[in-house]
Amino acid sequence: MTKVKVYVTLRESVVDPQGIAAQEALQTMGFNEVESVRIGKLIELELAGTAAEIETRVTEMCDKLLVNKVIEQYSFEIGEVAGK
Amino acid sequence: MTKVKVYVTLRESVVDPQGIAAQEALQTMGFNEVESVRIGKLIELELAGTAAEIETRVTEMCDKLLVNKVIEQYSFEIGEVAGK
Amino acid sequence: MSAMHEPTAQQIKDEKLYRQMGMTDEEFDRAVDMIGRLPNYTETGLFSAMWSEHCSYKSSKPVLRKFPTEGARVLQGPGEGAGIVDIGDNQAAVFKMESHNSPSAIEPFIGAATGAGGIIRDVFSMGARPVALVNSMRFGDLSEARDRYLFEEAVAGIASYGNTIGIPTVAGEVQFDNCYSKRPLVNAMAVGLLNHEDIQKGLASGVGNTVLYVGAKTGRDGIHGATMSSSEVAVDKEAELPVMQAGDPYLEKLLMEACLELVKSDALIGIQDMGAAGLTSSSAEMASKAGYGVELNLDLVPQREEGMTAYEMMLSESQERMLVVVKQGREEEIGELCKKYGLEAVAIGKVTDDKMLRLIHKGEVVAEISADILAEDAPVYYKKSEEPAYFQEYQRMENAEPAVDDLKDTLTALLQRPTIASKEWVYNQFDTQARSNTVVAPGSSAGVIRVQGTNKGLAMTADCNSRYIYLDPETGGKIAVAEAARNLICSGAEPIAATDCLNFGSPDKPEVFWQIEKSADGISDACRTLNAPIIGGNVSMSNEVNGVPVYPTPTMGLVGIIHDLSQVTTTAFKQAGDVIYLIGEAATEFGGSELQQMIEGKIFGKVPAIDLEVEASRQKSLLQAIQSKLVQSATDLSEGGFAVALCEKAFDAEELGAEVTISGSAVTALFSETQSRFLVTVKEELTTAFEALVGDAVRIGKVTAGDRLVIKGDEDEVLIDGSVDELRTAWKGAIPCLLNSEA
Amino acid sequence: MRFAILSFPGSSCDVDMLHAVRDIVGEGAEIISHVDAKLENYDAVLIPTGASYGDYLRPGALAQSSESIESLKTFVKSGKPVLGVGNGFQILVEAGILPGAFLRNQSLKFRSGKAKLAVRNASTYFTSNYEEDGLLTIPFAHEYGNYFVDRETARLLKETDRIIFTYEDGNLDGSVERIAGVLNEQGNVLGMMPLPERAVEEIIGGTDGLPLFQSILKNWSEKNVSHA
Ligand SMILES: Nc1ncnc2c1ncn2[C@@H]1O[C@H](COP(=O)(O)OP(=O)(O)O)[C@@H](O)[C@H]1O
Ligand SMILES: [Mg+2]
Repeated sequence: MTKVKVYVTLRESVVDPQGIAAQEALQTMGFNEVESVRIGKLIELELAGTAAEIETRVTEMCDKLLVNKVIEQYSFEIGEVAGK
Repeated sequence: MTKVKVYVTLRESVVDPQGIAAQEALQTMGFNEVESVRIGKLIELELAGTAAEIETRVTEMCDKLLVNKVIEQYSFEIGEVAGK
Repeated sequence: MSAMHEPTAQQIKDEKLYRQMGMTDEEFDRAVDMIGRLPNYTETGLFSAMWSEHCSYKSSKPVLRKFPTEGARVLQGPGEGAGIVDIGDNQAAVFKMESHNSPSAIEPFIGAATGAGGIIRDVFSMGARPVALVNSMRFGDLSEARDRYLFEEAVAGIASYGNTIGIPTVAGEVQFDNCYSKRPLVNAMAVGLLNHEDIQKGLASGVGNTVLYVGAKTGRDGIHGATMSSSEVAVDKEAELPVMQAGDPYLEKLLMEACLELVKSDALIGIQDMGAAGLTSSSAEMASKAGYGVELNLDLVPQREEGMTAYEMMLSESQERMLVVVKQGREEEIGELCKKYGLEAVAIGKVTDDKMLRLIHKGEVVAEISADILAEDAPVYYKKSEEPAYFQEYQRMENAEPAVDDLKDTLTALLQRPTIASKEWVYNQFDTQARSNTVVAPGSSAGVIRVQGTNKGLAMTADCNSRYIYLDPETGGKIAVAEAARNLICSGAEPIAATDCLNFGSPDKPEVFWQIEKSADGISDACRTLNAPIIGGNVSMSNEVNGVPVYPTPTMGLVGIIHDLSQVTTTAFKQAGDVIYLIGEAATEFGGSELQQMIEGKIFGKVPAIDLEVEASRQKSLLQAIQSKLVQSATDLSEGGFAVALCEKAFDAEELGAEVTISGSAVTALFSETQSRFLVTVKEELTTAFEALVGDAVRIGKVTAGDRLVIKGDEDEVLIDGSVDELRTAWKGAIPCLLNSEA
Repeated sequence: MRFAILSFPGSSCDVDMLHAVRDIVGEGAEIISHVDAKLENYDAVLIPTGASYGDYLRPGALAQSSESIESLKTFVKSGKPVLGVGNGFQILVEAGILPGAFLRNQSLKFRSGKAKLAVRNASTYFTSNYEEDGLLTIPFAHEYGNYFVDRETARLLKETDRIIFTYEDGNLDGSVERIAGVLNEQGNVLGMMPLPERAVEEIIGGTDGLPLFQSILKNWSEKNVSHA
């Protein structure tokens, strides 16, 4: 099994209500040094396949289901590939 | 401004109904190689401070607000530290 | 921990290891006595769970016996997942209330959500479709960040579960007092509907029949939840944070639909939710109730984690699981049914005739105990009860009015008290209309849903003023029931049954036990007089912070029937020119009132008196008037008294105010919390008929067009003259404003 | 007219839709499961609200794993009417049948209540029984009702009159251009967050949702009478 980490973040042009709220809360708590907070997703997959296969398949999964490209963008990191 | 990426994931023994539902959906779509999906958060912060300050402060933010330690755990990565 | 490392039976006895599981020495000896040998580790676990307060009601049983549980409509009283009352046309209402206080103190979102999930399962495991949710919550007064957090998250948790599973929340209550600081109460109630022939019981009968496991996999979740919920939670020890599992309302939705189809099948023998003490309580209770035994092969239990021991599996409190007994040979068909909902039904055991709960793990019998001993033979404690010194002291005090400066400022301040303020912030987070049967959503006296396919409705409410109960538990207990019944009456409903959730401190404290007993007396009296038998409920003990109990809070959930939906009545004024009536005269009664707490910073003295006969007769005549369609709007007077109730009637209307004249001392007339009182509006042309029916109604003024609320005194002097809009803004803004405050 | 109410696991409010169309509007309607959904046998498809697949990942997203989405796309191409409300709207958006995406409400909370809506285009298949610029009161209940489209798309929607409903009592959830409902380019798919099926009876949520169903019926009848 290989572990893949998919990082999903909101596109820059999209306002992040949750991030704004978190930033305000942090400021109220005295963390005034925080200039911005944006909240995205970290999707951890475990799957089988060669590195090349995984690369193609995870891209497909992101495009088809895991990521909504109208508002989100993504990148991913493939962990050490374990044998099939 | 320094960018910090906080990775928040569910503690290992915590079930992730979201991840399970996503995995089932992936399988139905033909991604049978996916063994497990777990969905966490990626929180991107921008803040000022020295590397050491940032380390302490972000830990504090996580403990106090950003992370719910009853179900979540976290780690973070500090980007290149820009001057104050 | 693997089975091999488990302590031996001898070690458990010698080292008193059962104590860690919450068993006392006497209880352990009793268990040994009853089975005639030392129990092993797994077996000790079974005892500790089944004999916990949560499962056995060992301390509360003597009190619960006082409750009236029978009535012409009662089809199922306490003892099953939920009680059942007949509503005519071969249909029945099924409901129950349950607490999730301890988990909510630790992780309010999850605690509240899984609380809602649990009570919903209780209802559908009876074969009923849950049609509405009600909740009752208590928090500190919101001046502390932790309490604001608990409040916000608990509300969000209930919302998330109910909204996702698609059951509307139609009523509830939230009150705030610092006795609940860091120790919130979160009680959830679910109401369901079924046809008589679909009533299910949790029975495991018929030798050879198959025990199926349906739903989420078992993990090491909440082990000892049943014992934990009966003991004080340490909220500060962050390092030892327990692991909690989020609820999965989606899975429960699938489980619910599958079960509701299952109950139509003649292959089904019995069904029970795996709630507190999970597999242990469901299997032992199903066997014991049916007079059979159950044998489970734990290797077959769907497991989420590796290497789970028998002990861990039996005590796991993983959510969203059901135990189902089906006729032998019909497993496949039931499996297919479940599969349609994306669920697996796994055969994990069978019904036997030896009345034993037998567990097999890795080919060995790891536990074998009589199901009856586990389910029925827990000790019953007659706890020591002692009247606290404060009680007589308060009883001796004279009733007096708190010193009030400006009447209008006082009214405004009262409207901003979080307990009185609009709860819109709360219920706007709930889907109150899901499935299109909600006739009256939160915001009026009671929630009302229609019974689809008929012209009937069900009204529901939850109520408890714990300040009264603290000062005088017996009177307070009566008031809790009476207030709930008033809320139903004001909606046009006839009360048919009640459920309760008895939230108290530790029963080992004689004063707490006295509160439990006395309030149960009051509740019983009132339920008898007001025709609301108690068909189920829940006990939550040891709600304490640092050894200090919260106010005794026996929340009452009442359900009423509306025979004709055109009789539904709400709080709001309907039309200018309508005549306003006050039913019941004010006396100087401020003990435990909101005004007293606000002005004096504490509560003391005698609580408002209540005469149940007067209460019953007023309720009866008002209901008659409502059913005869003589009434335009109705509200009962509760926290804050007359002035607050009058305001609420204007707040919920559009551009209507009032002009009324009251008599007697202004402070008493405006703010006293004297019981058994109502405010009603009637069309001018119906006033004669109304007065003929409701003898003690006094005409006090009229609904007016526009924005003024004018209250005059005896001598025609203006006591309060305010803008409805301004008062409404204060009332609506109070909770959001408190939540945004810092510190 | 025969309506299919396309139900996914978790679509709890399929019964609201059924009740509205079958019992109140009085037309043929059936709840059909997304598995083996034979949409072509129906005259219109209604996608109800609820929390399909638990609203997990993103509301409406996991429904994309269902084969019925392909049949739905075929149905849309055929030009027959499709209405998605609440979660149904989210499903249409995730499927790319309607433009945009949904973000969490600005309040970050689930919100329910009654929305004041304006009818921005009363000459569509779904709104011809309303008055242009008429005001409606329609219940809503959602946590992800914050509709997002990029500027370009927003401009296009405006220019082509495809913004059908807007929120009139404050921008409820932060939606771009106060959008509460949009139409597809072809004019046969409407998505809206407020829930017209909960406003078809005086005793429940008022009757401002009724004309929407009657519009569909009228437009369908006109077409099918002339063909007959
Ligand atoms: N937690 C809640 N959930 C749902 N509805 C609530 C909640 N709290 C209060 N409400 C609603 O707000 C209204 C006012 O509540 P409350 O002040 O307790 O009324 P009353 O004094 O008539 O008992 C009621 O309609 C009640 O159902
Ligand atoms: Mg109340």
